[in-house]
Amino acid sequence: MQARVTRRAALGAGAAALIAPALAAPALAQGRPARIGLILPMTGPFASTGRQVEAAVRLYLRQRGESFGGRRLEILLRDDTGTAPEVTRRLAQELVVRDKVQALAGFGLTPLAFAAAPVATEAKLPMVVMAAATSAIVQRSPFILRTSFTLPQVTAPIAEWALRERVQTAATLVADYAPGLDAERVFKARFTGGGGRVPLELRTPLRNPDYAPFLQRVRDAKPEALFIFVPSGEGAAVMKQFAERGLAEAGVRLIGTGDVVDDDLLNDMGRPALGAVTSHHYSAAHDSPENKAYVQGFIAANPGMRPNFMSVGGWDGMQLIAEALQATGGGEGEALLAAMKGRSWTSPRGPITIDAETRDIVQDVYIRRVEERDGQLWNIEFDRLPAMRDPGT
Amino acid sequence: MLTVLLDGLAAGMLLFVLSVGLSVTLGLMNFVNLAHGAFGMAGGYLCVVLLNRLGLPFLACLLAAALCTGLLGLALERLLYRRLYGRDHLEQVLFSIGLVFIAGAAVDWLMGARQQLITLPPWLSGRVELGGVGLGVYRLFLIAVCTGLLLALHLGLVRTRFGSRLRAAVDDAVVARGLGIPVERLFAVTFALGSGLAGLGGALGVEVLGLDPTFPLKYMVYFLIVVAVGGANTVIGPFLAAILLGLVDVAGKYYLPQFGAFGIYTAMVALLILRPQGLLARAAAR
Amino acid sequence: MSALATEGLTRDFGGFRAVADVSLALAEGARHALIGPNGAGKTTLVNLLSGALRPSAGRVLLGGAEITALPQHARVKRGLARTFQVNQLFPDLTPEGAVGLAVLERQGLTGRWWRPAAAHAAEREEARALLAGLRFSAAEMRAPTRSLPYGRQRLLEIALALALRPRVLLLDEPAAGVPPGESRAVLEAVAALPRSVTVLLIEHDMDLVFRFAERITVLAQGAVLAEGPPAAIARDPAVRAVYLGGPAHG
Amino acid sequence: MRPALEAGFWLLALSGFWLMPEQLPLLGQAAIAALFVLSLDLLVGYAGVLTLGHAAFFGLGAYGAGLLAQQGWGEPLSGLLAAALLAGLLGLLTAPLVLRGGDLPALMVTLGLSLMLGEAANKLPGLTGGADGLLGVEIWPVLGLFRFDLHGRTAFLYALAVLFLLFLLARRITASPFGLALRGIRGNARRMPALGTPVRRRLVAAYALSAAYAGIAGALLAQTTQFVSLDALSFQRSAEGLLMLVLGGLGALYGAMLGAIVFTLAHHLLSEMSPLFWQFWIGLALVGLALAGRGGLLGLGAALLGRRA
Repeated sequence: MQARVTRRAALGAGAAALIAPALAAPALAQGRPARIGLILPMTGPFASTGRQVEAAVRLYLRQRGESFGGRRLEILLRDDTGTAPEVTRRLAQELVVRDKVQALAGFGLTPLAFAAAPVATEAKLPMVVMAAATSAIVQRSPFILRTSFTLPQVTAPIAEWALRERVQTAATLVADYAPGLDAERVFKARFTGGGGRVPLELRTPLRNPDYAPFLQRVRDAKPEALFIFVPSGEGAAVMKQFAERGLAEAGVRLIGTGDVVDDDLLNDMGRPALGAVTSHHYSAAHDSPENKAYVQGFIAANPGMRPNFMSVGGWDGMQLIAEALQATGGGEGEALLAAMKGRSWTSPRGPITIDAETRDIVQDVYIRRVEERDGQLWNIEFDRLPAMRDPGT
Repeated sequence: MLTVLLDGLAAGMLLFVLSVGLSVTLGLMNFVNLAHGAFGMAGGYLCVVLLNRLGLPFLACLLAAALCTGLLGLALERLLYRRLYGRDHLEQVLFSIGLVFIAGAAVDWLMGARQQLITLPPWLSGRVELGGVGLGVYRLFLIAVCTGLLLALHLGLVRTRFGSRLRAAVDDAVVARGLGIPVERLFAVTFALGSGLAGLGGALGVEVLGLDPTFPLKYMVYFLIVVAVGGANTVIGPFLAAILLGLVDVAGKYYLPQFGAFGIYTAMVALLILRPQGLLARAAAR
Repeated sequence: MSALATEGLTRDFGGFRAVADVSLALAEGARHALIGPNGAGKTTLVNLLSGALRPSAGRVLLGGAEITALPQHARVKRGLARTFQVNQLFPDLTPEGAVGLAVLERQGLTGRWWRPAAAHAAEREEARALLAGLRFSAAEMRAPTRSLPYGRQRLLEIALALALRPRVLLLDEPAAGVPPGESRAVLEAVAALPRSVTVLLIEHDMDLVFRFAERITVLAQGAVLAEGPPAAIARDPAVRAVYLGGPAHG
Repeated sequence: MRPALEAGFWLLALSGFWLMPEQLPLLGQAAIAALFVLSLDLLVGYAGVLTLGHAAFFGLGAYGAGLLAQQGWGEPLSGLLAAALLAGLLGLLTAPLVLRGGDLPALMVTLGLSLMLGEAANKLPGLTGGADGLLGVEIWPVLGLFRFDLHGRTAFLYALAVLFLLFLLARRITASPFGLALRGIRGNARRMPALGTPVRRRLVAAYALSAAYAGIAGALLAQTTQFVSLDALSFQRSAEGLLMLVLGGLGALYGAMLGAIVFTLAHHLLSEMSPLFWQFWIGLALVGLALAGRGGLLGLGAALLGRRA
């Protein structure tokens, strides 16, 4: 409901914004434009994350108008190259000091979000994490809110699903950085807690991974299932090796978080991906009018791309900022933050809430299977765990 | 065990094809071409476009990738590289890193930043069981192709007139010029050959190494290791180095995954400390 | 006691014996020349004496003390200096700077990192005086070495060694490649060396050798073929056969 | 360089404080980059030792200072000192390995050592925080007076002051007999032993000095950003430093600093104007400069000045 109200308001505001310039705007508009500093990896190894989030952010402004609470939203996009925390921190500082932004947003990787956190605290500005997924991020500053997901949140369901499927042994393969370790720990705790056994735990380097030897070890260990978490964009490489190693024939089922079957790359992965079961908060195949509109708009605006779970973090981040601006009539700082806490709406991924206490996202998590529909591969949801919180560390 | 060995071999072979051109440019022209990986990337993207968009058969794509990158190399050599022969190594580094940046951005602009994937033809995918050991068909294919290339290169260098001229020019370009060998043309042809091989390696590697605009930087360290450890004068040196690197890398990941890439770096440093001179002869001059 | 002596000095490169069982003795203040055809092992011998190479067998003695195991720089500190057959200069430094560096090194000052080199006035003055003695003009002293004519560079090569105030000086073909017009200055510089310096001259130019040397050692295929005063060497039939008789004379 | 130009350089750098008050974080990081490139110049430009792994010292300094602060000693100046000692010590220990062969082995051994250090930091999450970076770095006010602020004022002045002092020291050292000997070694490594110079000892000293400088640069970064990550040890940092050095001009202290400042600012400007394709323009500039080939920006500037005069 709320979403619809907001949309109508947004349309109105958008119309106002269209007329405003003709009426010599500055005096009439409620205030200066509200600037959002969007810091994302636009180049380097994690560029695909940045591209997805940015595309969603732009789409949001195109579809919902640019003015909220009487203020025009202005996006200042900055490239943090995905690897250098001091660059992220400097960009955040600059956006605050020079560009006087009303909120910081984006943040592709955990260390980069960590580096920027003190800036948000000191500047007393909301910092909307749209991509990074380590549990601990929101604790680094009382000004951080998250619209992406956390690894424990999406990992726990697949562990329990595997137990329900009577899988008794599962190996884990995770990328060797904080989100990966989060995933590994949570999976193991849940899975062994439910009576399963984890005979093999593998960690792949974050950069330059070659998955073949790792998967060979899995094949030799012959677990019933292999749990996989790798960063967005790496899924295809794992999938290929999974197929080449013949793990499926050896009786190993591929399970994981949805990162490995990234919607943007899923079609190119081809047949090997078929049947992979993952748990995640978003699938481009999610069956709802909101999502249909979202996917359609996204593909129309970005030919050759399909929105993935990173993009939806960007979309909802904008929704959060827009709604809070609307609610506060163009408020700033702590007022804006207060308006963001506890907000709920229906996202393309389904109903979500930003918890007022933890500032972390509460959302439905789905169990999905890769299936072919109309000649394309999709993650088809077949089970849902409503209102999952981050189970904590 | 055998599978690990074979994987290492395949990885090493691929690395060899990708980096042999670099060691030749270093040995022959005393040119530090850090942009070598960019030719590999060009080959990879050509292969992806031809295969996915035009639907050409895989082998034709490989061939086209090698040819086109070779021509690209030739053009760049004539237009740009030629001007920097004999300059300070660090200036060459500046130049070739610049090229890498340009290539990366250009590819990003044309093709986007995401990973490029190809689907292999059925006869190259899957695995075969040989004596109870499962081997990836594509890895066997890699090994076969690269062995063929190695033999061709070696024989070409030893048996043909081009080869003997090339070896003479590597030994001493001044003397070779005096003997009436067209060193300039030799440079150009060799450069094109090296680039073409890198292009082929890039195309072959899409399936194994992945492909995105950061490819040249991502694998630069590996290429450099091959050249440094293998030496810059022969084809055999880099070949052995590449195979060694592939084996150590794969075996390290299989048996000691907790140590990450530590093994490879330690091996390289140890080798270089033990045999700094024996591993390279001509490349050391600044 | 000899100023410089070797005992059974030998050096192999792989299977090739470049210097074979060479025993030499230079008296204090000697003017000794070492001659031999190309490839006779002259430069290898100089490298063995100066410490740039290690011998496969044999000993090197400086003023009676064994220095076989000493590295090159330590031998210099004990008074053994050399020049190079092919110029080994500092293209970017001026002659004044380069010779100044050598003087500073002799004083053991190049480990000092606080007081500017330019503020070491005495050393700089000494360098200038040395260069002036070799007829360098003030402008030449301050020009980058790379811009000097070859003959001047050859002189600088000697100046660098002299700045070390050696007791024993190894001159490796000091006049090599110098055009006739410029060679006189080099010859003068060699002739003007004080008697306190023991000199071993390696040379192709027989005029220079016979004018300068008081004793000559002839090296052939790495081994000593003959040794004696110039007149005796000039008469020696074996020497004439391998060397002096050849058309390469001069 | 003439005194007027020198004074102009530093006054211009300082005036950034008033001219670009909103860009101080950037200027501060440019100063840190300048210090890092200065340290590279001492090694590559003066002593003629090539390296592709200088980030090892930068990163060690950064982690050293960061860990010190994390463990409860956030005093910045002593942090710099600790970082310098730590990095200098590593330099002393690794110099013999690096100085064994020629250029290419030196490049690869330094590269290998820095990669090993990076991998070690990655595999010791208990100590370094692994791939997440070192959290909880809290730095006390400089001299007990100046708090590190959001505008980056303290950070900029602090970094610039350290750069200036270390530049003065570097200038002193390069002009000393020791510096002259280093230039001699770079100019002709064969001659130096024949002058009686213990070449190895001098190079080891230069290596350790350069390492200590890099360590201080790393510590500055850790202190001003209050965060350390694996990126401090990365190959990219080493390579970028070398790039800046060649860009500015080898073997000249001002060249090194100029290269670092120009590269950092250009990178920033371009990536702000074109967040997606800034690399293209940087690449084009590098290629153009290499083709012009006049010994970097400093050489190019001198040539231009010379033509006008």
